[in-house]
Amino acid sequence: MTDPILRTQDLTVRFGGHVAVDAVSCAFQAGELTAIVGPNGAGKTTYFNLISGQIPATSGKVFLRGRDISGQGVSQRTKAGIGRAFQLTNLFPDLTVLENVRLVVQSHSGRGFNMWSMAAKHREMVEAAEAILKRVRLIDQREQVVSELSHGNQRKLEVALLIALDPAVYMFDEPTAGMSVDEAPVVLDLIAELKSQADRTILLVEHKMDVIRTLADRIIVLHNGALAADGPPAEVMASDVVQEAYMGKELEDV
Amino acid sequence: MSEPILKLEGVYTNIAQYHILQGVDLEVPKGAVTMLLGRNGVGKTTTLRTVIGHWRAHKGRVLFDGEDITALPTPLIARAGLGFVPEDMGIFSDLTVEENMVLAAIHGPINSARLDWIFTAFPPLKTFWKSEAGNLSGGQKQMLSIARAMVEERKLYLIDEPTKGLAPAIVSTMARALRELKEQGASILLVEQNFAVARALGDTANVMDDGRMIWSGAMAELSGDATLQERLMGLSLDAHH
Amino acid sequence: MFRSILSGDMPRSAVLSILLAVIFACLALAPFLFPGVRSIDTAARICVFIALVASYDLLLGYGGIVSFAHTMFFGIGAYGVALALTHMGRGFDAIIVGSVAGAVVAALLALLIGLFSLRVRAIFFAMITLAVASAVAVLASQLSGLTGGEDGLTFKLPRELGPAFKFGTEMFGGELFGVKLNGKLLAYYLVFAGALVLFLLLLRIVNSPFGRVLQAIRENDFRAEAIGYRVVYYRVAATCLSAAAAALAGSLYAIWLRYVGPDTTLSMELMIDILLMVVIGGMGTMYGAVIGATLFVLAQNYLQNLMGAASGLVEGIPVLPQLLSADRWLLWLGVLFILSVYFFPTGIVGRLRSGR
Amino acid sequence: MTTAAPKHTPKMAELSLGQRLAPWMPVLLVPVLVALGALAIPQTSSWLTLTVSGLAMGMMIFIMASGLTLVFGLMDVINFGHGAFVSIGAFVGVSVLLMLGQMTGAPSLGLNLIALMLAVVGAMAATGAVGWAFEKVIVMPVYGHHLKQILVTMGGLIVIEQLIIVLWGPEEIYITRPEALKGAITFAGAALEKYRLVAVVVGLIVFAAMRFVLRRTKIGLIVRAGVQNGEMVEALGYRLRRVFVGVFIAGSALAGLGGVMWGLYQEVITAHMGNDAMILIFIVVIIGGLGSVEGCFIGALLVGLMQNYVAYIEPKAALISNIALMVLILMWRPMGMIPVVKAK
Amino acid sequence: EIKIAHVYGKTGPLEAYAKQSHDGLMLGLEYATGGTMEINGEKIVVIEKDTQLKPENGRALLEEAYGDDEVDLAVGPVSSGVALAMLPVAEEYEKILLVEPAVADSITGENWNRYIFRTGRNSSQDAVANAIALAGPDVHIATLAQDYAFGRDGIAAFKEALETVGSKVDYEEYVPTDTTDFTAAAERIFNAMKDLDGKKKLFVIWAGGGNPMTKINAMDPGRFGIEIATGGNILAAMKAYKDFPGMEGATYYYYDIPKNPVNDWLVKEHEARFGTPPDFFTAGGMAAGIAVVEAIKKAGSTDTEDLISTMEGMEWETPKGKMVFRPEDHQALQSMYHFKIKVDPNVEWAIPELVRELTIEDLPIPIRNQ
Ligand SMILES: Nc1ncnc2c1ncn2[C@@H]1O[C@H](COP(=O)(O)OP(=O)(O)OP(=O)(O)O)[C@@H](O)[C@H]1O
Ligand SMILES: Nc1ncnc2c1ncn2[C@@H]1O[C@H](COP(=O)(O)OP(=O)(O)OP(=O)(O)O)[C@@H](O)[C@H]1O
Ligand SMILES: [Mg+2]
Ligand SMILES: [Mg+2]
Repeated sequence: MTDPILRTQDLTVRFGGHVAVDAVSCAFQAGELTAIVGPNGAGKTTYFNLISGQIPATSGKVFLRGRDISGQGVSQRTKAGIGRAFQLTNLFPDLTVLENVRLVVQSHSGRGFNMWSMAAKHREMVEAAEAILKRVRLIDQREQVVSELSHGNQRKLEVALLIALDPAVYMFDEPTAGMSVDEAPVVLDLIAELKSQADRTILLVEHKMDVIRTLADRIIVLHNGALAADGPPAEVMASDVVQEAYMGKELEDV
Repeated sequence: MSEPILKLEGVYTNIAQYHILQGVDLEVPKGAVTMLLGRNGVGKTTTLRTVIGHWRAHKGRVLFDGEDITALPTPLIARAGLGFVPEDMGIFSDLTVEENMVLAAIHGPINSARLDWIFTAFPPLKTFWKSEAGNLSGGQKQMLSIARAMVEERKLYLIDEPTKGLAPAIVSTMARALRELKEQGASILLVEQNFAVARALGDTANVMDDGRMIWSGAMAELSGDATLQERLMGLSLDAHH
Repeated sequence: MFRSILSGDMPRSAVLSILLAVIFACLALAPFLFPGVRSIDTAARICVFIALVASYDLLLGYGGIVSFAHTMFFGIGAYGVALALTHMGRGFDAIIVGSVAGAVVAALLALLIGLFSLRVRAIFFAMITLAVASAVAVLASQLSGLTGGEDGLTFKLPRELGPAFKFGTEMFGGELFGVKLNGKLLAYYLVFAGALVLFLLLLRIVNSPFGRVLQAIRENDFRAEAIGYRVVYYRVAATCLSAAAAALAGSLYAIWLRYVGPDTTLSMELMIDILLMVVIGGMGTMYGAVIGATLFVLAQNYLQNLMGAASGLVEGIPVLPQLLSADRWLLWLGVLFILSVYFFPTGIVGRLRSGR
Repeated sequence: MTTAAPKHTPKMAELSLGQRLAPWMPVLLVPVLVALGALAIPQTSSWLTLTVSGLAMGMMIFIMASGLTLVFGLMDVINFGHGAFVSIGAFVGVSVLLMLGQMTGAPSLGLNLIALMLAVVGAMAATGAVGWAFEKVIVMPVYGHHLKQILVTMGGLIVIEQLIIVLWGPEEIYITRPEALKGAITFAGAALEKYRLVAVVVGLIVFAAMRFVLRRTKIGLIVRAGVQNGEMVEALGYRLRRVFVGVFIAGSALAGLGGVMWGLYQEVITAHMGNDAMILIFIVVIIGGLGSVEGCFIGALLVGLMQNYVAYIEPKAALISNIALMVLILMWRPMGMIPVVKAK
Repeated sequence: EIKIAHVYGKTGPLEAYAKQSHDGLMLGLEYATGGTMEINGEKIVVIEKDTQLKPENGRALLEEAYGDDEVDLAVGPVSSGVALAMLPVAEEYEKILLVEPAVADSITGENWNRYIFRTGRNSSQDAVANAIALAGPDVHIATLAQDYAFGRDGIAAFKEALETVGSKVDYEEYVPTDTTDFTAAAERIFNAMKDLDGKKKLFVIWAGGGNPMTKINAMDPGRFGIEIATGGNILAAMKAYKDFPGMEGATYYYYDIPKNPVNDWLVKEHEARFGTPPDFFTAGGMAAGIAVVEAIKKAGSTDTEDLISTMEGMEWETPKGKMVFRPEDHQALQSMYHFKIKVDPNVEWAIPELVRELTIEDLPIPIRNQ
């Protein structure tokens, strides 16, 4: 096996007395799609927060391409290649859809401190942003102000921002929650495409088992903050932890 | 069949300059679970918000339990016996879980038997009873939002996508809880993207598109007919499941 | 050409364009259109305040940062020029040294305050700036040896900018369209040109990629960080820029008044005036600064006269003359505050642009 | 009922001593400061005088700030007009007292207190009523917009101040305290103005009453929740508008009470007296932590003590003592000492 | 037509003073012209300008008055800060500015120019008069003042004046201008004074609200044998003096003290028109009004140079008796009044009873503009 692109080592965070992420050590290989599952409150989002730097870890380390990035802030980690979409939609509400994506493209191009040129003159950024909006099927709403979008469309924009960022490691936190049955596949196809065509590393939190079955190379299970299982999908899905703590009884038996 | 608990007659709702709802008709029978389905952005949430009074219908009528509530202020609509679980969960994140629940119990102290029932369905609420609600995980917030609506008996529950972000185990307990609510005699209007849940819970179904109701009928009819699903919602639900 | 002078940020409303053009023309030709000491004084103040308010809009309207220290930076610029002219003598070198030093000091102070407090919540920054600003105002009145204390400093400008300096006597006979060609006129145009350049510069900055980032940060700083913008740096940079611009506006004010004092440049009252100008004009639009400053300065200067006339009309009716008496102009200014926020929730510019 | 979910057992660790003590730290600050004062001030009688009168001054500040804790702390309305309510309270209260010259002039504590009570009732009724109008006309459209609140309430402040001048004239009004409240009580070489004792009693009553109301009723919760998501509060069935109006009126009435107390302390009242005290009042509310009556109370005591000690030790430093106190506390706890509401 | 501008802080914190000053000015003009409001057949027009107490406005308005309105001379303002900003404008436009009632010494001191005259008293006059009233053998004096230029200058002048009568200040206390709680200051003063022998006086110079005297008095300074002393004030403020029966000091004006026809007229007219006796600043305003009329009458024109030469050394009658513009610095020399407080329950305010009139000859006022 090659060196992992991302690795966490004994990553732990405590909120007061509550150990939300408990000494999680895990490595992620380049080009791999890892699904992270676990009951609500297992610490999945918090684990993401620790990796991308939103929350400082109580102890433990994060390595990106072998370099310790534990001391870095969110924007530095983002620049280094860790990209993140949020579980609860988190956009620039009073800007247009296009401007939302364009800002990400601009960040990617490193022109943030340019104070002299006119932003509107950089056609290439606008075009790049529009291309991405086409891919997530939001191009028709490009001039709409984000706060006026329906919930499902805001979720799509959330995904679009991450794609525009084009990081080495993509972290999706329930990207399809609230998306309708005909829209969810669009996003899932995009993720599949990222994985196969661009060879990106992807971390995906999902509660929909069918999605995981079709997309994931590997599943890790978090339970009460700790790493409870790690392995190929079929094997992990069949394990007791997952069946008991996570799946519960099938719906049809209700 | 008895008088429906909720009835929308040709409701038109505008948001700013946009015409969102364009003549929605909807009947929610008493003591049943009624599904409201449709793709993203067709106006499901807007319909619920119009019922509770967050948006105002500028044409048409909303009848609740035989009374015209179209022009009533939201608090009075709610007090008439509606429980509301909004799409964005509407958690008061600065307040603790307990405070959220206390506020939801408008008629006085929380009934402890009912609270125990809620705790068995959503155990994390008990664990984090004194924690700030803003710090809950996404799924826990969703649980709190549903629990808030259930803390006291209501005649009708308006629930907007309750299962998003919930782990499968919790989805089943929640579905069971909703069913128990129904058995207690309450009516439920449920917006749901998870078709498995819709099929398991729904008695009748209504499908929206582009601000209009395009199909209404028994859930069984819809779930049994793949071509109908294809036509109404652009995709066969079964294929996806 | 025109477009790029305005940095591609067009007024986007016919009425607004006309208003702006009228204001520009009136200010550019003020000495010829409105001869008279008072009206030129008003015009010069409008110019200074346009620049000052625009610099505040960069911070507040674009950066979403509430600062109560803007008058402090304004004052630093003013005192810079005043001190330089008092100590270096009445030369242009003193003016330049004073304003550059003022701008640099202001930017450095902003850097210090920013690095210290912009990492934390917005209200923290607001309170810290309030605290620092009031401390500086107290300091200015305490260090009376240097600053003249409460009484402020009165100083002399280079002769070329005073009424005693006459020019163009051979060519125009010392007069143009009935306006005396003297140093006072030059001083006005110095202020006008300075304010215009400052305004255009600020307009450029807010329309640059940097300006867009500021807007994003204002909307959602958390997410801005997560798409790779180092929020603190941008905020600090905006604070410094706006401080320097405010200081330069302060220099212009000092040049015009030939006087500085704590009430004139450092007071909380002035801070509130600035806030009001930004909001009435329309936050985050830059052109709002032009409209807001113009209206406000006019109201401040002429409301009293207007009311004097009004109270004459209602003489004999009980209470009304008392309410309309010119001494109660502040009452009506207060009412105007309230009404303008009511009727122009997005500012005048916002209102004109949305066409409603 | 049978809706059992899977087991839920998040991992809990022991809390350290520091973590458990943290909530009590602010309460400890007051005795700590008093002790520091004793170390820094060698003359015991001076220290005693300064401490007791500092605490009493803190109470007076608390009375004025208590209304703002409700309006700014809980309702999140940055109300610059608060100072105007203090002024109205002072003018109405003083007018009542001047009318009751017989009662205040008599050297009877009972009569004096009754007069004071009447003045307070009058002032609170007046400021409550003005507060009601203020909320309806000025504040209502700007909930949630801090900047607009600052401007609009600033406008309201100016209007009220000017109206006071129209009604009462531009001159300062001088008033002397009721006969029995003049002078000082001396003990152990220390002197304490009698009037400050009244302030202590009133302050404690206000404190207890506010705590009681906010703990025993849902009003505090409704307001805090309503600020965050008013729609949802209404969807739960609460008439949010009424609660907001009610709380605003209460806040204004408390400001009126503060005005009477402050006016009688100063013995001279002007239309802008309330506004002159505003920075101090804001500091107290912010260091206390938004929305917290307890924090506001402790903050006010700290400010009162700090002012006195610093003014005694080095008068020049008194200028910045409050500001320094604020900066220190915000550096220690950026949200204030006992934050109830999260500030943005 | 003779145009006079009254540039003063008509609105703003000192509104009450401003009104008195203006009423006085108008009464003065009326009195001196015998009710005609004309001098040598020319009508007097008074243009009012409101500085809102802002120095920059003071400047602009004075420029407007001289430049656009072409007034012959200007009177005002209320506040010293505004006055100081206005002084250079008079020089620029070469027209007279008659300062009334701003008190700062530097107006007729270091910042003076030859176009500036002042009818109001200056800080030194206050200080010297108070020093004479307070000093005595075996008297120890402490001072309390605001910690900024006005307070410190006042105390400095007071100390200087005390030296001329052979006394000195034992302890000085300065507090921030916006102080409301005087416990700490009082404790410091008490500690400094309590072990001294003889009579002990605490002299207070205070401008604006805050009212330290009653607050310190409430702390019972009598325990240490300390008495409080201060100068005069407007009638409203004199209410607070009721707590200090027997207190001595020196004042600038109280309507019942000066006995002369001008004052009699003023008191009578003021009572008749406004229902109240004239106040502190009314007298000053009137003195200025009379000075203007007298000067123009004597000069026979409104030419600035003629006026200056007429006014230098001019003597005229005011509600306070004779005043003289000293030629060196154009400060009007005038009487001050040593008073002692009497409390009469039937009078709203405490009454300063005359102990001794301190005439021009009694008051050595230093010249500071050289
Ligand atoms: N900032 C915080 N302060 C206190 N507790 C927190 C904080 N953030 C998360 N937690 C707690 O940590 C636990 C893990 O939360 P997390 O959001 O990581 O769960 P999750 O696995 O993403 O769950 P879900 O599937 O519901 O989104 C939860 O119990 C939550 O209450
Ligand atoms: N505040 C608003 N301002 C303007 N338009 C809005 C606003 N809210 C919603 N809309 C528009 O109204 C339409 C219907 O939105 P609604 O939220 O009701 O859809 P929905 O059926 O609930 O979709 P989803 O499944 O994505 O939640 C959408 O086109 C949306 O863009
Ligand atoms: Mg999560
Ligand atoms: Mg929806």
